[in-house]
Amino acid sequence: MFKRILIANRGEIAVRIIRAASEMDIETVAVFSDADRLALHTRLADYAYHIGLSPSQESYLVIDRILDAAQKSGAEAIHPGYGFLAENADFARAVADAGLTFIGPPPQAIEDMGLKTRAREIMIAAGVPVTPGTESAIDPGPEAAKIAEQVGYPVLIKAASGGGGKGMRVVETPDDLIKAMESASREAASAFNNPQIYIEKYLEGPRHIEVQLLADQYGHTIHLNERECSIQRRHQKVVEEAPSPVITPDLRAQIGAAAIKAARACGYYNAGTVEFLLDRNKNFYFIEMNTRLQVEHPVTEMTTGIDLVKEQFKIAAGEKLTIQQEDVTIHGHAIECRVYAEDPLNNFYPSTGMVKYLHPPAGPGIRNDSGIYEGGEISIYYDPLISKLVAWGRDRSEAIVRMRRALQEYHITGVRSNIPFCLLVVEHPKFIEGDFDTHFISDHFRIEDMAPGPVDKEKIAAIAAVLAYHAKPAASVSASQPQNDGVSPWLSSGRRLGLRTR
Amino acid sequence: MFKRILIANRGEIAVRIIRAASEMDIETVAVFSDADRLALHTRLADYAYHIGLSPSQESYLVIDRILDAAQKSGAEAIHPGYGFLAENADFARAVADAGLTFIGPPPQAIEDMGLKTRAREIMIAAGVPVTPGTESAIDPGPEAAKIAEQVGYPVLIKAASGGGGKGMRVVETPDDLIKAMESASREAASAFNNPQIYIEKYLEGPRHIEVQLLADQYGHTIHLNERECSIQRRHQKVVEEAPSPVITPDLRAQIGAAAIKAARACGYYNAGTVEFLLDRNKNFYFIEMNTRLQVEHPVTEMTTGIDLVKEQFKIAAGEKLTIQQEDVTIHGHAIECRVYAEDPLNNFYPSTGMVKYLHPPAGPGIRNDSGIYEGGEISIYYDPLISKLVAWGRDRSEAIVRMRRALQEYHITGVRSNIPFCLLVVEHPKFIEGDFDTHFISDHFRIEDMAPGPVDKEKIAAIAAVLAYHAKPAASVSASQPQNDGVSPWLSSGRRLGLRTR
Amino acid sequence: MKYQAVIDDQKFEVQIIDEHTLTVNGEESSINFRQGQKPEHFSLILDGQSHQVWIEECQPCRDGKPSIVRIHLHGFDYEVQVDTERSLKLREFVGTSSSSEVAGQINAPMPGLVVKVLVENGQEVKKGDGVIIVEAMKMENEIKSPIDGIVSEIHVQNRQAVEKGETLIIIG
Amino acid sequence: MKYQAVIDDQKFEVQIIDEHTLTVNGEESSINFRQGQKPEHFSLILDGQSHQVWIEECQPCRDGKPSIVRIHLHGFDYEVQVDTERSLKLREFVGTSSSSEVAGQINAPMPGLVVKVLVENGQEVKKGDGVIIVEAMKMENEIKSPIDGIVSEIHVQNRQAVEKGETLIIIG
Repeated sequence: MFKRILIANRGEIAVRIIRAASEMDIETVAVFSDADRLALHTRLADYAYHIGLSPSQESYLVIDRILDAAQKSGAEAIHPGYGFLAENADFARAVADAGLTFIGPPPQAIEDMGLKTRAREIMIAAGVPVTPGTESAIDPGPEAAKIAEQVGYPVLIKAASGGGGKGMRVVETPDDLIKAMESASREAASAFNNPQIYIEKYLEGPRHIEVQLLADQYGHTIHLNERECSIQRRHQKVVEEAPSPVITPDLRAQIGAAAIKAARACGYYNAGTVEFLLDRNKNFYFIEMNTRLQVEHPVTEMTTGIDLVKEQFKIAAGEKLTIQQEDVTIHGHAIECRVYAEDPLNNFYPSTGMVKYLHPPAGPGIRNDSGIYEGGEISIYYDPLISKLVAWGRDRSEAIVRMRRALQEYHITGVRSNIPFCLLVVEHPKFIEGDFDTHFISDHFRIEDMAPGPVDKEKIAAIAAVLAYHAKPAASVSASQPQNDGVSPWLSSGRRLGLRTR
Repeated sequence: MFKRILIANRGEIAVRIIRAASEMDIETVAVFSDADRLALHTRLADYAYHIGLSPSQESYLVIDRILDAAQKSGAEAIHPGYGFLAENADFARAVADAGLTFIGPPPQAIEDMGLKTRAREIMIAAGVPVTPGTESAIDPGPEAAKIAEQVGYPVLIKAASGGGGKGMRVVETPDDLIKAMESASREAASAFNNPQIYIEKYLEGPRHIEVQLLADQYGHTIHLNERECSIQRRHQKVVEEAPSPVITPDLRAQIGAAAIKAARACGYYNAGTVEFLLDRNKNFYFIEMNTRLQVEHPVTEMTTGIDLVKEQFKIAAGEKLTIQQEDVTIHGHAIECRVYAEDPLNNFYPSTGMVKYLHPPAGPGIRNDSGIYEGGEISIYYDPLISKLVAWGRDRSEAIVRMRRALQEYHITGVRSNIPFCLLVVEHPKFIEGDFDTHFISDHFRIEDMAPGPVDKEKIAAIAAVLAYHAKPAASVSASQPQNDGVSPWLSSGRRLGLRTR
Repeated sequence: MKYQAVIDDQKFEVQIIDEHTLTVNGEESSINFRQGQKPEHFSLILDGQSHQVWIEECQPCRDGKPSIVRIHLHGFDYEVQVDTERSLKLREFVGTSSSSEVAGQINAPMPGLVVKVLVENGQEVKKGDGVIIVEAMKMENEIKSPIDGIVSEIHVQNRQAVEKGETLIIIG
Repeated sequence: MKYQAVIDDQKFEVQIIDEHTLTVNGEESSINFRQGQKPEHFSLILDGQSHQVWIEECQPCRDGKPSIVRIHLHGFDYEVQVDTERSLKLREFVGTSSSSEVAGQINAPMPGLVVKVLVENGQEVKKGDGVIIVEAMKMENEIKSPIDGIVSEIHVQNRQAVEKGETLIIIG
């Protein structure tokens, strides 16, 4: 096993990896940008190396600086986390060329699965079902319009190197096609350094089901059941769970077998995820393979008991998988909410600033993987993920009430968060019934229809305001800067804010 | 089910109960003393009633004030937590007389099991094995000396109304008997309002094994496996785990059946625990029954998936147990450390003061049930428990490394804690092997032999001290009060502190 | 001491009787209000109900002007305008201070990069039309016109970095 | 700037070269030292190794006197005496300030209640003999004599409440 590894990442996932390594007596090397000098991952690692300025293009995305830190620190292997360089085949190759081990899949698999068009070809050849659409990249223009017409509207524009909803657009009518393709292409260029996009049939009311895989370097591949990730906003997952409320044991075996077939088709090893869409008739279609650890991996960990990051280390170190397919069971139910620093009342725009008060939830069944701390800054430079909040229960309904309780317990001031929005989701009758698809949020939570918070708390708010004023009549209640939200400067009278579903 | 319940307790267990209630849509009423106006339980409950001065004799132990708060708040039932009035049969009766439900066992069972001598009689009659000793209370004096001689030294003096190691003394030789009995009797009087004590044979090298029970009001009693609680200091549990490393499935079935027999013998319902000593030949002896929820209940929850507090509510509300004995399995392994505000370098004396910095551990497999917060006071008035830190793993060795990792992550300043001591325990080879008994701490951790912390960190400490001095040469490094530890005032030169086992 | 608190169209007349008692619109309540662990954190026990409250002052109180306080309570935010008897009287006399808000002023909702200005000076726009695309954390956000009007000022150009709250475009 | 840091019998000569460099007993190290989220919390990266450090000043520095700083590091505590060149010279001149510690003075290790004074004035005690029982949080704690000697002063009596650090008994 490795003695020392470098983590080419930051925030909660870097902390997650440090924890697994520490439990295996592996020393960790953090890398940090200017903005992250005091970040949790910098402080919790055994070693820490500065790799540049705050923008990730000048630090976390600079391969040479990361390899340089690895050499200096004597790390033997590099874990890329998710995001940044995690799905960059050039990085994986550069790590190997430097004589180090990449804790992830083989570079060729990253490359093949990274180009969505190439991935589709491989899956078709292997007999894994895919959605109809183009097989290669296409420019905005008359030809694209023709193909979209053939496939049938609505269509989905996706970045060839995409992931996480970036560079993705749903197009309902031919009129919007070119503008959407241009915008998607720009976003793709900015996010992935590759403006190429392609067109896929947009399924109506599908569920997003993905299968977690583990494969060692000796051809042993197992699946760790599915995750249900249909609760998405702008193609970004918000709430994930395991198992899916609609997958039967039979279907689980089928979709698990398809995922294993997909992994074998690209010579995969290490941890990976095959994403499928499930239509209303329970047909499933391959959409892509994520060749890395995923944000939502804890729901699988909490229902199987398997620590995925530890398995990644073991596989990368050349160990054989000791878990057999029949060892993988389902223990209870787990739900994850991605808690973001974003303002649900201001179009979910990222909310940056200093975390002034932080009370994370805890207690039975709760796991909160966080990368922030009181007094720390949530900056413009990186994804505004505050934490992955996970609730486990003996069954789905217990997991839901625990998540609700944890969200109610969770207090953050200084930045706005999507916690009130997550609460609305897990309290929604359709969510509780398990009756939803990927349109759940857009169907039930049209932002422009959201009403202010409950009226019955107004009296309490009024009393608190008067008492605070009374206690410090001529001075400032707190030294804090007023939060100017730009679009709506502070009104000159009181108002009720908050969220309520239609 | 109840709509609203009152919690006649404080600190982490009150928070634990609030969480379970909140998940069941039950409103909670907190009671608080002067010292607890801003305590977590006061803030997290839906209602909060002041019940008196800081000393528990003038607040948490005053039955009338608690009943008064229950009536005012409209609570239908009272959960006593552990400690305070939890095992006070008069309180349980007074609750019923006030027309409320006591969330716990029937008063008669509390009374019978509370008097250890009566408990022994009942168990002998029911055929549950007990340790040799006196059957009734005895005064310090010649008669006691005679009985101790008959039973054979060493003997154990225990409070008739005892629990938690209070009023308990091991006596090795006849010379120490009377003084020990007097001291135990005084402690018992202070702690339990009952100076009565009795004598039991002191088993050599026993393990403390206890069985968690659930029983409904209709005679359905099940056990939820055992807990191993042999790691004790001064008869106080420090580290607990489930399952025990030495209990085989056969022995588990036997001891579980004995525990169920014990519960039936006293007409028990609700959650309870039967404590046994296990000798080196794997014979087990009843020592007492705890007629309440226990501090170490989370290790059972984490390995069975059953929320014990929720089951307590259901049983108290008259529901039938829906869990059958065969539904109770063992999923992985869990270990709990009781993190106390006490100074291991100063004879484990309680360390009171304001919590200035608090970084609790989190991440995979970790549950930290805490009742404290940054800026809060740990006061002289109550038990100095900071939190129950629990680690779950797929197997015992994973649970151990997770606990180690969590303890290393856990930082508290302002008060001293036993975290370094807990670390020494879970890193001890004998603990890791599972080879220990109730003498583990006294055998391996004689305080007077403890050496200072590691020398290799001295250079780092020296550099940090110089840099802090350099940054603020003429001013105070921090505005904090120096911690005067009384016995050893600050020396006029530097010194190395810390713990190391022999 | 008498106060008036306003949230939207709800008015509360709050009179503080003593440390433990106040009336709201004439109705008496028992209170126990204490600052918590942080300057903006408070615990309020109101007629037995326990509430955690976080309070930020949005608009500091000055003589004769109301104070606006942002209250975070059970996951929701409320902005409460607090007046004393004196500030109410002064306002009646001088009139409410005019809002600094300009209806058609579009400010950056977050720090980011201007990807594309979608309108030109003098162009007519309708409420809801996209006027500018700002990228933050790799996501493009199209900002829409809050009103019908004509573009009167454009303060930024493509690829320009902007601070949160910076004025981008004014619709006249 | 030159400093001397002492822990037990270990002496470290620390010279701060610049913001990023210092020498310890002549050996160069790279440093990156930053205050964290709380006044006493620091992050120190020393030759690539990351350490979290909590620092409390036990004995504030005054001209000519050393400062004693308590360092909490990886779960252990160290008390470090820091001298500047100047304070070292001054101390050589005036001699070390005498300790305020009295070997046989027994102070209350925690707030509590005196359950029983086990000795009388003038009584001879040996090191390790129990001299007083103090109860705190319902647990009795027997306090032992730190030295061989004779009980010279008893400041408390049975059932008396005592504060932490309060002098209970003096063994002469």
